[in-house]
Amino acid sequence: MTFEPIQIAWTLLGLFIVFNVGLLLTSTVRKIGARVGKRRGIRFFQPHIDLIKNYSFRTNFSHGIMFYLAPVFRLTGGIGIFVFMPIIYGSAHFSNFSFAGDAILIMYFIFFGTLGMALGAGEGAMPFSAIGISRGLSQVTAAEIPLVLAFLAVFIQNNSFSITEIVAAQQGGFLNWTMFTNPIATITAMLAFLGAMMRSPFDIVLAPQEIPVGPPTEFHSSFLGVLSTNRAIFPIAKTILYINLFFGGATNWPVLILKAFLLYMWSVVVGTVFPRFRTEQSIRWFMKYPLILGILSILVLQLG
Amino acid sequence: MVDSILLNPIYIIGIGLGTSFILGFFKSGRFQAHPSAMHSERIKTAPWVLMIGALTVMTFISAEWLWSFLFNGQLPQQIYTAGFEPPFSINLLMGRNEAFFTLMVNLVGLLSGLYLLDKFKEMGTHALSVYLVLIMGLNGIIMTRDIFNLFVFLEIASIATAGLIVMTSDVKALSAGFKYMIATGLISGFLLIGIIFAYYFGGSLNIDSLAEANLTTVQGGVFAVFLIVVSLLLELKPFPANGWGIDAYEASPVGINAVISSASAGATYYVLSKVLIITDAKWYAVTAVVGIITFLGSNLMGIKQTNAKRMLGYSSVGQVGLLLVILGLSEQLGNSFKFIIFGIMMSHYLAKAGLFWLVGIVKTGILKDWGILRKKPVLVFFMGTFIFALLGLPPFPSFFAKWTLVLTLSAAGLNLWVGLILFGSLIEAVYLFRWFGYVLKLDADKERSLSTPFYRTFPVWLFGLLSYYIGYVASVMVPGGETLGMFYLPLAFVGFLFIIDRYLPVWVKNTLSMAAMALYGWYYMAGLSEFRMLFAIIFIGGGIVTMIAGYAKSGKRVGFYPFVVMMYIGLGGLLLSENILQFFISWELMTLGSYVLIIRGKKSMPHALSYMMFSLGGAFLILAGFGLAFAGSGVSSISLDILKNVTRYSGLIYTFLAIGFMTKTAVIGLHIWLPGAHAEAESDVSPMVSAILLKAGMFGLVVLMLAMGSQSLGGVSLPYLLGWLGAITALLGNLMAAFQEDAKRLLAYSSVGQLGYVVFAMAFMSHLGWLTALAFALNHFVFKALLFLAIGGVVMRTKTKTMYEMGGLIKRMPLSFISVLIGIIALSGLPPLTGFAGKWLSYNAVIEKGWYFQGFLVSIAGLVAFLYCFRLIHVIFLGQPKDKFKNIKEAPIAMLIPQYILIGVIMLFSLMPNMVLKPIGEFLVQYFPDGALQWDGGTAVSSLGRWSGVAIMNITIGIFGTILIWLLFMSRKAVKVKQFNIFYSGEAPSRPELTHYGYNFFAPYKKAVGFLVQPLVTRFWDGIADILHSISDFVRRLYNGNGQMYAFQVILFVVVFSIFTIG
Amino acid sequence: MSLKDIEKRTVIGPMGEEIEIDPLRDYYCAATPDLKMEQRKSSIPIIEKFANWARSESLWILAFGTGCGGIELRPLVTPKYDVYRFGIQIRATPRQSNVFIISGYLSVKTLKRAIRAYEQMPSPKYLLALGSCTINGGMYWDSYNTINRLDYYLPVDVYVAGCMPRPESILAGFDSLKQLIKDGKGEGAAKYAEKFEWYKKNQKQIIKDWDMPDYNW
Amino acid sequence: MKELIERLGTKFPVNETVFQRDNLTFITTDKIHAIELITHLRDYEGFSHLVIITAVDWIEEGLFQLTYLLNNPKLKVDMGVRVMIDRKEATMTSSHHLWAAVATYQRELYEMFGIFFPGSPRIKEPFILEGWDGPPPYRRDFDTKKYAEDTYFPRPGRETHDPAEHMKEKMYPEGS
Repeated sequence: MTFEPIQIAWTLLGLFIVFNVGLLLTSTVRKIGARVGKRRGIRFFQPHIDLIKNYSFRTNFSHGIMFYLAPVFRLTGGIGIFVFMPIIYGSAHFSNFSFAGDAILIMYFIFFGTLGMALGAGEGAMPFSAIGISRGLSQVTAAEIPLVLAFLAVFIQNNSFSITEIVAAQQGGFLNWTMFTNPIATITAMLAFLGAMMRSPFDIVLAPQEIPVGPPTEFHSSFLGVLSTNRAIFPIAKTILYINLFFGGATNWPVLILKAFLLYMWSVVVGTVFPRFRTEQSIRWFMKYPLILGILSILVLQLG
Repeated sequence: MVDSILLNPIYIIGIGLGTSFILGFFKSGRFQAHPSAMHSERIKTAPWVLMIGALTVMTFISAEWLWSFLFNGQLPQQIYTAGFEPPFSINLLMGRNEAFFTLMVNLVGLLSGLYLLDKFKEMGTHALSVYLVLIMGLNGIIMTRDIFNLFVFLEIASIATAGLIVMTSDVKALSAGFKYMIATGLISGFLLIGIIFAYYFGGSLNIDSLAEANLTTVQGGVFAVFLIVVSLLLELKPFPANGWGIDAYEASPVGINAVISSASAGATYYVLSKVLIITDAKWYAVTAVVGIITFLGSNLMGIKQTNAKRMLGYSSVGQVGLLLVILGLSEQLGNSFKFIIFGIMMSHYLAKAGLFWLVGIVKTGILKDWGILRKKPVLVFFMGTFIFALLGLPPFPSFFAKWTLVLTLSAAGLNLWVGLILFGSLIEAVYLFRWFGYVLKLDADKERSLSTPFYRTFPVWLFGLLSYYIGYVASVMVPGGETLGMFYLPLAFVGFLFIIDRYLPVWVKNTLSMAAMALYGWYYMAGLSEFRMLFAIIFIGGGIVTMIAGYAKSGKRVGFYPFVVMMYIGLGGLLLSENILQFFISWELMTLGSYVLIIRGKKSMPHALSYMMFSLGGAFLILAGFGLAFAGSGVSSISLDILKNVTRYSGLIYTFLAIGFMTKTAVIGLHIWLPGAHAEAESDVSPMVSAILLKAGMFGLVVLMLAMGSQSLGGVSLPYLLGWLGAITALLGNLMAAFQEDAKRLLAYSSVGQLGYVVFAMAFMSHLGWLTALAFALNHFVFKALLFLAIGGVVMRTKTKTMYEMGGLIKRMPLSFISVLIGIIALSGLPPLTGFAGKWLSYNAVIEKGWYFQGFLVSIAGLVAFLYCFRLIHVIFLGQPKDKFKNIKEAPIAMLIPQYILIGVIMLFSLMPNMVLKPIGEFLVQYFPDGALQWDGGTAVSSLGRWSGVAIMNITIGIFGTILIWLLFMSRKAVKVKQFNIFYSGEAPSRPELTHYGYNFFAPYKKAVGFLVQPLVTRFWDGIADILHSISDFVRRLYNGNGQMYAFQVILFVVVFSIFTIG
Repeated sequence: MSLKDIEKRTVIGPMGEEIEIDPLRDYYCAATPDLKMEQRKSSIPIIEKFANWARSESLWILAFGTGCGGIELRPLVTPKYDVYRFGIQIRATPRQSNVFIISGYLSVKTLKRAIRAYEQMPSPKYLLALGSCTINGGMYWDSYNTINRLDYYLPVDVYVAGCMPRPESILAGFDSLKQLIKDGKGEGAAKYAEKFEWYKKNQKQIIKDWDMPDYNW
Repeated sequence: MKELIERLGTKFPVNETVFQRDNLTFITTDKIHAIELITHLRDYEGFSHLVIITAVDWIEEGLFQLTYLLNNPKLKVDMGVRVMIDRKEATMTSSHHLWAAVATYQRELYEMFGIFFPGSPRIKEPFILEGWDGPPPYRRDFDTKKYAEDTYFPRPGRETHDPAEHMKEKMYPEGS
């Protein structure tokens, strides 16, 4: 595939859609959570308002150069995994820049933002941020352990890293989805998914009130605005990766949004039911069942 | 006629005896009445001058004879005294060997005589005459062909030795001399009885006639042979019946024990070799067995010694044991026997005499007080020379001898002997290098001064320089020696650096060394191809870049540059070598140079020792592997190509070589030397040893794997094992790195992990695997050099390596921060920087090969790498700046320049990965034609996926730039705040130290997975060291200093010996 | 934190040199609020109006309960009152909040923390004072250690009277705050910057161990 | 309980005993023997838990009354040991070696009443009142209303009513 300038416009359009969907999903999810607690919850457009408000603060201050770069790294990481991934299967317009790399690129790009965020929080010089980072990095790396296994299983199964090819292999009926062709890998990946969504039981990283809000404690106004922008894009982008690898991809926007919503809900449902893990507990947890399942998923492929 | 001018060798005996007789007239008591000190001084000196004159003449005669044997084609000459035929006359033979050995004896006698000037003044003229008699006796021992005369000369020598020991007039010496007398008396008794029996059964006292008489075939003759051999063996102080000998070493004055060690041992050894011709093959085997027991046992004993003289005594005995082994195996060694004996003998002779003389100069036997020697760097240099020579490191004769020994023994199929000899050498290295480490590192007693009169240093100088010359001679004589020309010029430059080392400032030497390396690279390396060229870029190019950091140092930095250059010559030599000899010499040169570099660090004494031990162990394994390959290839060639043609032992060779090379890449289990060695080294040495030196091991693996392909041992595929080993190394190395508090230790452990990746990827034995390995290696070289330089600069300024003591340094050292940032992004393999290339390739290779679980472990290792990367940058550069680093300066510019060159390299690789990976892929095709990577412009396409470094870089920069501009616009009026302007729950922090989160950064992680990094490996090696020490300690109880006990041991030895020989 | 921590001290640097540390100068930003910055408005009125609307509809409360009112705020997030539906949320850090509720009496010791927390919020920021205690001291009017009038120390936008006010009153208070903001009158932070010296004088008069810089960024 | 008091009486001067409840007794002892008595109670009589140390300002008598309230967890009884000390020279022997918590109580007493305990750890560090420079506020001669009026900018126009009077007026106007 060759690069054409018009591609940028389509990618930006896709980004805009995903951004809004992300914000709306956030509010929807919170609203559902509120309804569980018999509240009305926030308004649907509340995240939008919050974002505008964050950008319209009058005073800012900065702790140094990394304090600027952190949100930039973070959002670059979020947008990066979006732009390197084909969004809509079969659509020439929404394949973004997926010609540049494959699933491995996405796997590693996820950390781009994490690292940048950690650096910025470090520059903030607040010890609680550093504690949050220590927890976050420990937990995310632990959650990635089963994830790597699940991804490997998918790659082995399809003998390809190319997301487009993996999605293509899942076309023609939902029984072709990896979810059904390789259920163990899918379960593993979905367990690992929980660890990356920063929701209970894996939300000790932010641990509101204990270490104020963890890494982003010092971020405010437009810095926070950039971070919140990422907060809208990043989970959706990551969810799209899962959809592509495990749930048959999507051939149009409604299907994509529906699948993204359902996936997102998975972490919400778990989060509302289970209490919070301590960091070492969550590391141990990831090294138990998800790891065993992950190994199993590859063994099944190797033997079968 | 040329020989007409030769002086009759009988003059050696004559002059010795005559002069000592004359010396008897100088009664020291007669001159003591003179009141004038000056006068008495001169008169006291006169006999000494006389003795020196006599020794000079004796030396001259031997030298003259040797000269004519070597260059004039002189024939051996029999000498009969008093006109009688043997056995009634003194029957001497002057042959090439005799000339050689007498020259050795006389030369060391002469030099020791010089050396002992003031000792002799103290001991009086009697000592002079006894000393002369000793030398004379040794000459006689060597030259005599008559077994009874031999007895007489042996008696003369022992009594003279005992006399000299007793004359030292100190109680300890008295008892040592007495024990020596008892033991030698016993031994003489055995010898005498043996001679009587021999005469009875053989009908002659002449050795040659006895040999013809085939004594071993006669019933009683065997007993005669037994007694003669056992007594001569006992003279050589075999383990464990040698307590009396060791005590003699310890008690006698240093010049004397130099003679005992070098000359007496040599002479007695020569006699044994002479007498053994009257026996048959069985006795040779027996000699070899006694030799190896002595070699191992004595070296084991050496480990526990704290006194230099005693330790050297054990070492001497051990060396003689080694000579006995060689003598015993002379049949199997065939033609190379003489060369081997020559090499080992010369090294032992020069080194041991030199070391004993040094003991006298330092004037203390206590090893831990030897730091004082550093006051005279030249003497330290010679001490190093002697120790290296003793251990058989290039360029000393014993290196070539041991090399030949191992190859020949292997070719003869005597692999067990090779193993035992190498093991013994390793044990010997333990205590010698420990001693050398004390000299280099331990604090000296400032009160004491080091007096070095000329007559004491001259012998040391002479023998030191001789070691090099004889080394050169040996290198010419060794098979394949003609190919060693490539080392001459570079090593000459090293010599030049040694000479100018004390006079020039550091920047001149740095420039010189860099220029020399550039020339070396340009002149020698330009023609290299493929792998070798790639490694040449890392070794020489990388070497020059890291050396720029040397400009940051001030002063003279004595003893640094010669070794740096030596290390790089070794590294370059590896690439240039075409045969295993060149390869092995290069390997040892590199080890030597890097050892000295590592030990320069402040606290690196124990680490340098463990580095040396592992390196030597590895080198010996490589040597053994080469030996087996030499034997197993079937063709008698030392070309590196023999590895390709191995037909026998291929699994074993592969294993030995792989383990040997992996001691350098520090695979898990063999890694314990690395963290200390790399962390404690100086700030510009760390990048050299970590980023560059480790690649030598990788190059070794490249050579091995290309030549031998995949081998299996016991049905297990070795590359498969390597793959697992590499993966586990990667994971554990990285995990250990995550839990370090010391920045440089963190980086060192990270090297362990990163080299684990390399080993893992190489084990694939596929195109993609090797491409991965090379990508990893290149990348590791760049970022590790960058990180070590950056952290080195920080450590230089902060004077601490403990990370949590730093913090917030980004404000003071922004340039170093950028270096570290780029370094860790490259390390952790995040796109868009170059590290991702390796990751992407490794996934491809993993899926292609089907090593999923190993690949999984390596991925996890990559995740763990994030942890320590972040910790490194966070705890040092982010967080709260501390009070005491408020005014700290940026790292020196000389440290920053190489960092930014390396950053440039990283950026270039990241932008254009195809520039590097494509050519590598092209030449890999000839080795691994299948599964090559396709290149579509800047995009790599494998059968599994695609990766376009250029596009990723551009897109990422585009997004990054846009967001940055947006954020800068939105917060354009931001107020710059300071470190305590943080939300601290309504409070304010009280001190930066209490507000910096850095200690035990990954506490929860450690809680969860810390059990994986229990120091099991360290405990294992410590356990081995403990076992060696306790054996040594146990054996030491044999040496209780009791004369009767020693005599009993001698008798017991004879009894046991008889049971095993004549049964 | 105490006065001892802001005393000047001397430490020995890595090269053995002596380093003077003045914590107030070295560790804190010395800048005071800039009135121009605090009043910065978009030059296009409609945008400023839109921004004010967004500010009013997204009120993030700093989770800092002072006095007995802290516990009285809790019912607000229960199903019965559910402030979330009005765009009101609770944050744990002042950096991300724009509403500070002084919920009840303030002892001098707490006042110091309240000042710090208020100043650490980015502007525009709003202060809601709850209960009689913040108005005139309430039942603690003659206590030796609680303030009487909050507006002497921090600019109050909305007072909600009562002891304690019911959640309904607080909701009403939020409503008036929203209206104020929408009308462009929620300029407490600007007032604070304008009369900065007066506020500081009052604060320092009762906080005897003033151990922080004049303005806490 | 009575036996205990009698037993104590044989060893220490016990001046006055108040049997408040079945499980609460107050005894008064003098300043010199107080710590000794408390140590004895802790070590031999099972009063292993210190509940509180508190003070009362008897300004009329010119005395401070210190009360050490001890608890015997086995018998489930409390005993208060009262010590009267001179108000002018308000110093008491420190007992921080007996319980770790004592030092904190003593810091509070020093801050609020100005009773000094020589040797008690961190005794002069502020406990709740940061930067307090007035007289100890719990002393009864400290006029808290005046202090507050002088210091805290009272809002003019504030009306104050005596609660009892006010209620009477409002609720039962006819009764007045």
